Amino acid sequence: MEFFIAQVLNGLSLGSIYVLLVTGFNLMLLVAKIIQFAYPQFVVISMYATWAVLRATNNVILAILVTIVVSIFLNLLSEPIFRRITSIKGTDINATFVASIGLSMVLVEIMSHSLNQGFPISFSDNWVGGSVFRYGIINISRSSIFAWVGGIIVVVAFFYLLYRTMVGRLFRAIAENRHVAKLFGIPIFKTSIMSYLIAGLLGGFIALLLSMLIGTASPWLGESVALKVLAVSIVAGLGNLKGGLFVGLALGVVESVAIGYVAGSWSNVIAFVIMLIVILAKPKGLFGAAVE
Amino acid sequence: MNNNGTTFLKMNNVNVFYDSIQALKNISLEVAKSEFVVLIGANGAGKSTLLKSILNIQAPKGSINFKGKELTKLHTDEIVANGISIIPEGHLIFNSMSVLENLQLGTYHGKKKEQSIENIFGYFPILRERKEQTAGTLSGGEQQMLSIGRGLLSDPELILVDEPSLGLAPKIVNDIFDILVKLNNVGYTILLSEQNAKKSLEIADRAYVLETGNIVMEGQADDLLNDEEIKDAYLGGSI
Amino acid sequence: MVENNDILTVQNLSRHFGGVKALDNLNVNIYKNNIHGIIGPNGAGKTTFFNVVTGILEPTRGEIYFRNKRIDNLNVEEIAKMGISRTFQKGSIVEDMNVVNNVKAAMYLYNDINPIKDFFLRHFSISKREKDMREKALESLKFVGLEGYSNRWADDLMWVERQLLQLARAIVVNPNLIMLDEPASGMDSKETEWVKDIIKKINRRGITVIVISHDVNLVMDLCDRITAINFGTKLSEGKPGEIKNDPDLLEAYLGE
Amino acid sequence: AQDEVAVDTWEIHFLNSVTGPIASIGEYMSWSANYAAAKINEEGGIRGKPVEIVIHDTGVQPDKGIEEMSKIVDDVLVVMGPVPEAVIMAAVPLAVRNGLFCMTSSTSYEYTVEYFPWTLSWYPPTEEKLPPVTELWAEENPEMEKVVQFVEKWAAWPGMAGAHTIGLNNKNVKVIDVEVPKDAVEFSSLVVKALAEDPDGFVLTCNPDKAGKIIKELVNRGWEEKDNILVFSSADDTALYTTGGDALNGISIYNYIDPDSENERWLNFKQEYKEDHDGKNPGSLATNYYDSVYMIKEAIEEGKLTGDPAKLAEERIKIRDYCRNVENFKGIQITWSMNEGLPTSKPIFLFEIIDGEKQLIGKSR
Amino acid sequence: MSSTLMYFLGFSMTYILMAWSIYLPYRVKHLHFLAVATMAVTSYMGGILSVNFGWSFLPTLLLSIVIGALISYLISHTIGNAPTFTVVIVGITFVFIIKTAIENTDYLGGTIGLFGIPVLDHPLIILFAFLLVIGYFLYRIDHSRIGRAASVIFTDENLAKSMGIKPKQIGMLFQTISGGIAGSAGVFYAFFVGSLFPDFFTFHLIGTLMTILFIGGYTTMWGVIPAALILRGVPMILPSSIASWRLLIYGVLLVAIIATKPKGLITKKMLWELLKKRSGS
Ligand SMILES: Nc1ncnc2c1ncn2[C@@H]1O[C@H](COP(=O)(O)OP(=O)(O)OP(=O)(O)O)[C@@H](O)[C@H]1O
Ligand SMILES: Nc1ncnc2c1ncn2[C@@H]1O[C@H](COP(=O)(O)OP(=O)(O)OP(=O)(O)O)[C@@H](O)[C@H]1O
Ligand SMILES: [Mg+2]
Ligand SMILES: [Mg+2]
Repeated sequence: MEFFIAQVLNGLSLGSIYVLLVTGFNLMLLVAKIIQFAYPQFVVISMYATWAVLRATNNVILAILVTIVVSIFLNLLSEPIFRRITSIKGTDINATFVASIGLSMVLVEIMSHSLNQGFPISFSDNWVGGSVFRYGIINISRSSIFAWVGGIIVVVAFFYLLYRTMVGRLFRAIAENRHVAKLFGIPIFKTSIMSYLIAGLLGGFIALLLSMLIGTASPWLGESVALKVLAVSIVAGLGNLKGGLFVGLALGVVESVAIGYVAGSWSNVIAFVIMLIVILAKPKGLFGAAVE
Repeated sequence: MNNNGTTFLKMNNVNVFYDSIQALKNISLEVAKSEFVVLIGANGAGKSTLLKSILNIQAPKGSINFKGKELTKLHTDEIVANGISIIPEGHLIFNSMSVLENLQLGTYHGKKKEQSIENIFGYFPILRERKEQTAGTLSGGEQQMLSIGRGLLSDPELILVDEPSLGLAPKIVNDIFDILVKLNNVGYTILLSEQNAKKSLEIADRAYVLETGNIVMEGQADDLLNDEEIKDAYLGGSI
Repeated sequence: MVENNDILTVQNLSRHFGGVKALDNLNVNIYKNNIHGIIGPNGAGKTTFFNVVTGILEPTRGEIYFRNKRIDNLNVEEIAKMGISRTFQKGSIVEDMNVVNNVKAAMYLYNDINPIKDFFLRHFSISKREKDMREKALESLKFVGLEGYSNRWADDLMWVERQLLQLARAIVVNPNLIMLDEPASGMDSKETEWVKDIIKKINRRGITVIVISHDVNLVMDLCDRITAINFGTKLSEGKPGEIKNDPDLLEAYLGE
Repeated sequence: AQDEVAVDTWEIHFLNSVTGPIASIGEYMSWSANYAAAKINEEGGIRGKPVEIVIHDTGVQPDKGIEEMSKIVDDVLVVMGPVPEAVIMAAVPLAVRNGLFCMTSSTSYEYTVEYFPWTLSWYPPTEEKLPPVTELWAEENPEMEKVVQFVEKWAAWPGMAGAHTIGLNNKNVKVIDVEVPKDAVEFSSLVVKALAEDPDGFVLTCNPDKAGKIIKELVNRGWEEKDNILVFSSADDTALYTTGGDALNGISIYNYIDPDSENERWLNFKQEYKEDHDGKNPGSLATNYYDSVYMIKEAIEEGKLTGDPAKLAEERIKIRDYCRNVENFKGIQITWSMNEGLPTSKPIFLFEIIDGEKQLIGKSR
Repeated sequence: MSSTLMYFLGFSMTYILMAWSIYLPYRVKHLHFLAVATMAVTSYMGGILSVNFGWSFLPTLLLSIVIGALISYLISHTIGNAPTFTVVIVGITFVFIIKTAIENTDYLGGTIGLFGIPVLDHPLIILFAFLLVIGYFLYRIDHSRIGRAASVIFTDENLAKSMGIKPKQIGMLFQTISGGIAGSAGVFYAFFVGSLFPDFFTFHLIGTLMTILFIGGYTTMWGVIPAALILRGVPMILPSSIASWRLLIYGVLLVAIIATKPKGLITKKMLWELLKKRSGS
């Protein structure tokens, strides 16, 4: 029993990594209607920024600021590319998927060549934080609590932003149909920039949380989770923020518990088979797709 | 022409191209404040293109002046912010958003906000009932009503209306024309493009006739209504 | 089981979307070889009626008979196979194809055989059958007045041309029943006349036509019988002359 | 004359993995080769001509390996690499078919034996060489009865894990394997699984940065007997030290590099390596390609090779035969000999990490 | 022929074959990554049959086509008309299952890989001939009523159904054929490369095939040909000094092409206009 509880708690920590990333991924779907496969890479590069600043100055405030600025900068840099792709008539959303695969490759290469000579980075113990509760093999770390709270706040905040505010409506409007948005007199360029800016803000926030939760980063970190992030989004329902929260956590728990009872490499198989069954039963996702 | 001296909208020698196809040729047109002007012409004559060029959606060559501002240099959103709104052809709305959200988006440039959404519901009660429905599942006519309602919400001084009767039941068409007249009476300037020449000539002050991208005739609506040529070409057999 | 002279019989048909009753206990009989008009205000349920009859939507309740066979439990493909073809209000055509192939695509069931067998057998009859289909397609394009367009890419077509293409597609399969959703919307009076002529010609081939239109003149001129619906139920039904004077209809539809 | 050098520079092609998951290892192997070339050039080159290392990147993709090999297989004298195992398996047969000798040195015997004599091995067979190390470790920690081994199923690692187990079993230590998924980013569930077995120690046979993180997680969860943690050789990489940090202090690790070698070449090498790598020590495979370049140099000089394309086939054989039976080769650390592609004597060293530096505790043969 | 050229052509043709197996189901909006799992299965099967049982190439190929088609056919019962991303998840799941199964099976070489498969003597000729056959087959499908039906399904499923087209039937047919092609591609890969590695048949390959399909253009079967040639060719002509930046260049290229031509280098309309002009003049 203790073992099971410990694994569930571990799973929730792992799941909060997925939740955070899938929220960012879904945000891109909602505000720009793109499959942003490279989003996790943006987050990882931002983690490198956190690390670099912490190492150079040990100034927490500065680290937070720089992380967010870097993340925003990266997202803004990608805006013209995706704007171009999505504004051409008759393009498929899958084209953005492929473009972001390309982008992801570029970013991984830049990281593996230029950042810390391709070696992983590691955050200091006082940044990562130790455990706040321990009982036998059950352990809850400070960073997990941050991540859970952060994850929920992020999901709620973005839900509110997107569905209850004018800015959110503008984002979704442009994502759905640029042409009509233009007829409505919505400032396409400004709004689009703003949506990437907000996605960048979120990315910076996620980077900070992940740097505490994982404690390290490497050029491959983004790639190793990107596929699962995509899967979580699909199974929850593409663009469904609430769904992402539940399915992300659930995936973490399933994986952790599965690892507890079967050999490691099969845990992926188990997680994916469960997701497969869910998606076959509910082809539009467990919580319904928010994006067509 | 109830021109009170200041130019409101003035198009001068406007040409519009779709790649190599010239859709508008040397169009010069004027609309005075509070005027109700209608564009008539066959399919493909260039009516929609003309309206789009005013909003700089299809880039025009030439000059378009609105209240002293040169529109050709502005982006669409700036033009809308300056007080022109379009109710586009073919009920273009956001299909995946709710009716209410579509209307709320319409208020983006407007000042009166919620209060005028209530007005819209007053014009089109069915929209109130469908408030939470996804706009894409509305019937064709409901979508058109939504589109009109949304266009009014940006508090425009000049409303460009592109074939509002498309796909609407006669009763609704009448209603909509009534609404347009009402709006005109309270001071909105209206430039309407319409297939239904007779009806629109009846309610408009002035009219331009477009043929393959050229203005071939212009005049007071009443005069055109009685013009033999127009009768033949546009008023045809239809009542 | 209904035995009569109707080509289509609809009994107590309802279709609800959540709280919205798009169709509510609708009863309609369509006679063979008629041109039957459906009119009604926006949102009355006309398109929904088409969608339910053709199987795109399942009815919430009610029965539909086509040539005395019950079809409300069949799926779209089976219904299409029985000889019902239709057009869509939103001008659906395949944009990544040329015009003549759009029409050929509609002939999917033409000379229907199993697709795998079809594939292999085609090698021996390629040219003949393909030529055959092409001829039919061209013929129906000509029928609707698109003869010069066969070689155009479909995404270059204007609205009216798209509407006509839909018509060509609907008739090429020699259906028993054609259902037209606003075939003349967005057309000027000349073009509307043209569409009217086409519909009459179709009817003369012995094909029953159901047409939705807001154009009262078109409906009155064209139709043998008209059903007016509102809020998903029948408001009135009858010959154009009769229906013209129905006060309920005038109120609800024409606002007079 | 007959054996005049026919080239302006000796190009030595190196199929390396400088992008992808083992890019950091690839980096220091490239560094070593380039370092050796620079040294040779300082000393006057090979037969009077400078040498240049040409790196081909294959990532870890077999098809990329074949493609890169196909580019050079018709023209070059000898090739260094490819690495790692998957690429070796894919690309070496192509070289063999074309009579080209490959110095695929990063890996163990199992992957090269298939292609003898067209390749050589830098270490004796795994099952011969690794069990003694783990035996040594078990002797150092006699209280251990049961250990958990973290194994990542990739390339040669499962095989090495098997060899570790043999050694430990010989000393009556029970081994329970816990598999580490390749794409794992968070290790708490694995560590909980391992701890639930109530073990006395751990062996880590996985990617270095994962090893570091697992150790950290173990320490966070209160594991205190550090010398009961053993890290395998390939993980002796900067990545381990980066992610493991202070948590590594006290753990055991084994390696092929003799830290006490007083060889001047080695001391220079180590110093320059550190300068270029933020003060980190060279990893466990760093020396192999330094030695490769020098071995090629010797082969060319001994055989008076010319690099003349007309004599390509014959000179390729000469290099091959020289290298696989080289005698008393002066490596960067020790002098050793090859017998039919296998080294005759090369020790393995067992260390304890203290303040981020390795301290020798034993040596096995 | 130089080895460089031979491997360039051989890889390009193998990738064209693989990309076609992704292309066909995409005609009805199915990103059928199950094909990648199928390739893994048949390439390993081919490897085992030839290494351990001495099968020769041809029977192995035929069997693989059948097995590949069978796998896809069976699974197509559930995903023959599923939405795009459902098909994606199914594919990815099977990729994980197959990869994990191979890695845990010592008989198949585990994580080390399977090697020593006898390579073909004249791979280019055989591959080319096979490509011609498959190409003709796909061309026929595209120009038959099934191809037209697929275009209708791609546009609007309801429209298709109301023409009597059964999207599920077409979906199943395409997935099955895709499985057959993938089956053959697996065997060609095995007999061309001579060694197999479980990691090869994973997301990396999916990404490559998607890239080929979208760079080339997914509206026509011809797109993948220049795309495969470009993607295999660019690294060939890059000097080794920038070899380690290959993936970066590759990524930039990919982004640039998609951003300028999101429908790919070759579209159906483009080909058609080209043909029209030629026959017109
Ligand atoms: N997107 C486009 N690309 C190319 N040509 C176009 C495009 N839109 C319109 N045209 C051309 O411009 C001309 C004018 O079109 P426009 O839509 O303005 O006509 P209209 O008078 O509004 O017709 P309708 O009554 O059908 O709405 C047409 O002949 C058409 O061929
Ligand atoms: N999928 C759906 N979900 C919810 N409501 C729907 C859906 N489809 C149709 N409706 C509603 O059902 C009613 C009937 O719609 P329908 O499209 O049949 O009207 P119609 O008679 O064709 O109108 P029009 O003449 O404007 O096209 C409308 O009020 C519409 O909002
Ligand atoms: Mg128009
Ligand atoms: Mg309708």
